[in-house]
Amino acid sequence: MRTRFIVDKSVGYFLMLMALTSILAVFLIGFFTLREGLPAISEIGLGRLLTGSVWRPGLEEFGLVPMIAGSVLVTIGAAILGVPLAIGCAVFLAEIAPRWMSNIVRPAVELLAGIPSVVYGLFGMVVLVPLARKVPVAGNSGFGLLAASAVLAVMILPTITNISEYAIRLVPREYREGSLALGTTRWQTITRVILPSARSGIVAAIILGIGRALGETIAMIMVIGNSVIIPRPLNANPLTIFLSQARTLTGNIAVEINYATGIHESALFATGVILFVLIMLINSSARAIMRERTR
Amino acid sequence: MHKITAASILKAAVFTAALALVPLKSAGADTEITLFGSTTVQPLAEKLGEAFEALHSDIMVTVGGGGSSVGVKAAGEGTADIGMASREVKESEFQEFPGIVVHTIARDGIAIVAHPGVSVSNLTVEQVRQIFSGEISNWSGVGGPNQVIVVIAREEGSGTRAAFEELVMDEALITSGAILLPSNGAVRTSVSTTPNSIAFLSFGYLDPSVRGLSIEGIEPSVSNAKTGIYPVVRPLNMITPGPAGGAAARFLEFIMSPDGQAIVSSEGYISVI
Amino acid sequence: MNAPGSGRSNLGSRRLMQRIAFSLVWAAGSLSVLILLIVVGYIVAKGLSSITWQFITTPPRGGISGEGGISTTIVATLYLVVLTVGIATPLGVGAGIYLVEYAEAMARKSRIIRAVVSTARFGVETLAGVPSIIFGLFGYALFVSSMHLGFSLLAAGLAGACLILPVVIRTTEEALKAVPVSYRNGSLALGATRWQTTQKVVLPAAIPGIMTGIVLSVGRIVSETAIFYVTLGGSYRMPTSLLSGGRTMALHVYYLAMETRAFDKAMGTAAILVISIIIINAVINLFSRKLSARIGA
Amino acid sequence: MEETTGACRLRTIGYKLWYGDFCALHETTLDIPSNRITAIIGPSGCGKSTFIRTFNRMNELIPGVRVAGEVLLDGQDIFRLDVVELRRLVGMVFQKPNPFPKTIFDNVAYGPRAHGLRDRNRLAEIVEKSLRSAALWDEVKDDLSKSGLALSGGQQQRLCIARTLAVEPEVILMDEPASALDPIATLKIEELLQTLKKDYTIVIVTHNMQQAARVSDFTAFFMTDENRSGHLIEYGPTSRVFTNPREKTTEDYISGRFS
Repeated sequence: MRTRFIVDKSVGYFLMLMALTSILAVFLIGFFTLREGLPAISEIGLGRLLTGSVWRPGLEEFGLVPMIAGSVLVTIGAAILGVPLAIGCAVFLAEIAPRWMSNIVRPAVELLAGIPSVVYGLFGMVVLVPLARKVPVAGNSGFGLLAASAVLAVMILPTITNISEYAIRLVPREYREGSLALGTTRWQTITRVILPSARSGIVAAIILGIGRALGETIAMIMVIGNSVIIPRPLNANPLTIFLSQARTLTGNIAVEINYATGIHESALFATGVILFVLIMLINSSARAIMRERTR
Repeated sequence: MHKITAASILKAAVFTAALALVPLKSAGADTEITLFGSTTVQPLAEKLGEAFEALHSDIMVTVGGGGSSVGVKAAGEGTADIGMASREVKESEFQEFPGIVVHTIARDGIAIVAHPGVSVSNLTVEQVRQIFSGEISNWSGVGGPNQVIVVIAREEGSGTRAAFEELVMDEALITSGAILLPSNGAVRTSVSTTPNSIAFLSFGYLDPSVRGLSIEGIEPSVSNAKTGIYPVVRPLNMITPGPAGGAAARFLEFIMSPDGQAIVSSEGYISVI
Repeated sequence: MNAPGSGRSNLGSRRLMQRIAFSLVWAAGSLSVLILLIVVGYIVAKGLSSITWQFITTPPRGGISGEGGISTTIVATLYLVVLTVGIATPLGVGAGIYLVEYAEAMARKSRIIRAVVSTARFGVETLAGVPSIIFGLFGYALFVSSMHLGFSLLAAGLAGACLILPVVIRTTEEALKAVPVSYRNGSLALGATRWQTTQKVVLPAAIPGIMTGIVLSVGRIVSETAIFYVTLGGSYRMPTSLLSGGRTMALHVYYLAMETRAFDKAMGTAAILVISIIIINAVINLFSRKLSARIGA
Repeated sequence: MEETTGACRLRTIGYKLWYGDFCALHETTLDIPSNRITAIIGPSGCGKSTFIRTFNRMNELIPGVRVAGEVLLDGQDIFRLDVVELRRLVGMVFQKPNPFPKTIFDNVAYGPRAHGLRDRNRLAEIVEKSLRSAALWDEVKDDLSKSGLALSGGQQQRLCIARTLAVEPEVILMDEPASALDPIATLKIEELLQTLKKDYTIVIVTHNMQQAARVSDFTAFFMTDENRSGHLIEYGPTSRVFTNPREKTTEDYISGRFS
């Protein structure tokens, strides 16, 4: 009889160790990325890494501003294209779609999440880049923010749609009924009561989508051109900035890690550290918002 | 559904986990040669490996990419039997890994290539420098139509880029507006599909999908490189952690043999014998 | 009827507004399906012609000319699936069991354990958000370089296991939470210990859910490129041991697209990838239907 | 049926309702008089909530619901009316107080705003008038910008009543409006009903028979049959139904023989 309980207790502690492997992995990831990145951070200085606008490893110039600008711009582009679509999808699935239609849309969105990023990259390279090249602006190579944002918009759609739909479904039925009973249209109920009530969840969904966008690598290096420049408009029209090539933080790592040694390699790990910290901040703020909501 | 019990799942999981820990290294180091490094040398090494395997069915040659720097490092750290580099080994690398031995197995020209639709067919070294540094940004600057030049290059750390910079660019810098791609193949693919583009490319990758431009009137061809009149040529190196031994030594011997060098030539590189 | 808020006056415009808005929302829903059809349709249509039995069963060759088939990349992918799932499943299921079945009871007794539990939860949440290139960097620094495993299946598998660990933990948690409390109480009331209850009663009921997590992980590994791009070396030779390098199907698509002009073969490989993902998703749906049927019963 | 005095506002004729194949409500024919309080009583699951949700067509939100028969509002077929307009004319207060997560002011102004009223002064007037009518004004007039959710349960329910009044309906449906409240809050609501009936027709569902007897002018008694379908058993002036029921079942129910 006793042994059973001793077994039970030791199993509990053993399982607890297993539960700690995740935090161990997080710790190891942080530790090793930081350890490899530290020489660059101490030698170059975090300030110069973050504010330098020239990245020329051959000349020991390691400024990450072009990559930060690239990541931010491509994410903004993806958000402009993807967020309305994703939230539209979420509203559709949660409020409007008849059963047969949601039985089509929901698996489709799930499948969009499952498609490998290399396939999106390939599609972008073969279809979207030539399409973007058709925009008649001098210096437009097709590779650049536009094609990359379009690819990324599709890649973040499932994340934002799923979490937003969940948030909308969490809105108490009573709110919906209360609003409809006052003689509002369904659309008024959606915009005036349901979406405001689900707002924090939707904001969290968008933030998580942004986190996902910032972390995407392979599809980006296949379509964005990887030029180490701070993107700027190709002509007087400011929108042509999206035809500019760019490089993301993730792309910076992936493109160069295999060719880098010494301080250059360390600078790439430092890029990783910055990306890691950035995404941790983004994800934990999303979680904080969601937690706020459930309270 | 009840046939699958929790216990059996756990058992299977533990079994696979154990499996992961057992056969760390295959039968013996002598049956497999691993190479990592330069993507310029990689396809050549793959061809050489296939030929070598045909002669020695008990040996397997595994070739991975990574880039020249990885090649030197992999050899220096002993994570590969042979590292590959498409440039000279740097002084700093010899300092880090004093034991490494360098074998030059071939030489390679670097061609200046353009999209097939580009009408310009000859450039001077000075013009190439100006185009890649961004001083000339329109084909009209070198006698072509009024079209913006799309410069495509390899990323920093690439052996091809290092050799190109050393041989052509002098002190000038490649423009930061260049599209940067992580391999020769990617460069070739992009040049062939991007109108008005220009890039530099290893001879081994030349094919009709891109247009090879003459430099100072001299066509990028193996024969011109061999006679020394084509100006942009660099060594292709294989690096061993120390003096080569075992299967790796036999592979290197094969590469340096007439049969091996015949493959070097047929792949578009310059043989060293 | 002349009420201040009388709807009659603007009912028409409100109706019109709703009609326009609903059309847009319908369009959003349909567009997501359309995008899927275009991407999948394009890839499969372009790729189908190169998919033959020979394509699947012969190894790639010819370096940058991109000749041959994809057999070795299928094998490398399968090795990595077995390896990562083999590493992550016991850990993930164990962790999931702990967090659902044990954590609360144990945390009630001690403040240290409570801290441990919330740390573990934080770990799972954080790990789930780490972008794959960071797993790649980490794998490169720790397994490839520091541990001298080289570019190898083992190094890539260990890094890949970190990617799917939170997936397995979360789906296990979900599956266990879906098991009615009455099952547990019934067993505990008969004098069984928590572990006996978990083993005999809770786990069997949760198996479809746990399987969903495992299949989901398989999908993640099959799709993953960035991690393996920096840890696997990219050789397309048949892997012979855990220390061999290799090339997964997804990685092969990347190399074919970026380094060769064998776009047809890239499309063929991508089509096979997409079809496998569709099958994997179908399997997941099957499991979750089974799960909901069981819980419903 | 008999005895309904005054103008008839709502009328059902042979109304039936199904959830899928399950008939939840058998043929019901009933007249609801103007400016009176009509109580719907009966045991749980007898279809009384389903019945009053007919009048603002709330049942249509539930998938798989089918109806037959006629429902008339002032002689007009409600199924021919625009459902949005119908719901403005027929307001509803729910069992559980459900103010929106907005300020008190915005809760009350919600309906008029949705109907297109923008004028701030006019809105403020409506909000005050509605809150006064719901006997809540004196308690909240100083903090109209407080969240509606910060009020007590009884106040929340009166806020919901004010919100309903703000769109000036003709009929107010109340689905067990006091069942989630304490006795004092319940009393307040009951008093409020008596003042509201001067201007509105009120239909109230309750399972509290004392409450029905206290507040209502007419009472309809619903009961389930062996198939769990709802039937209207008896309908008439409250005083008569409670003191002199015509049906044995009604008598049994009222005297508490089952519930």
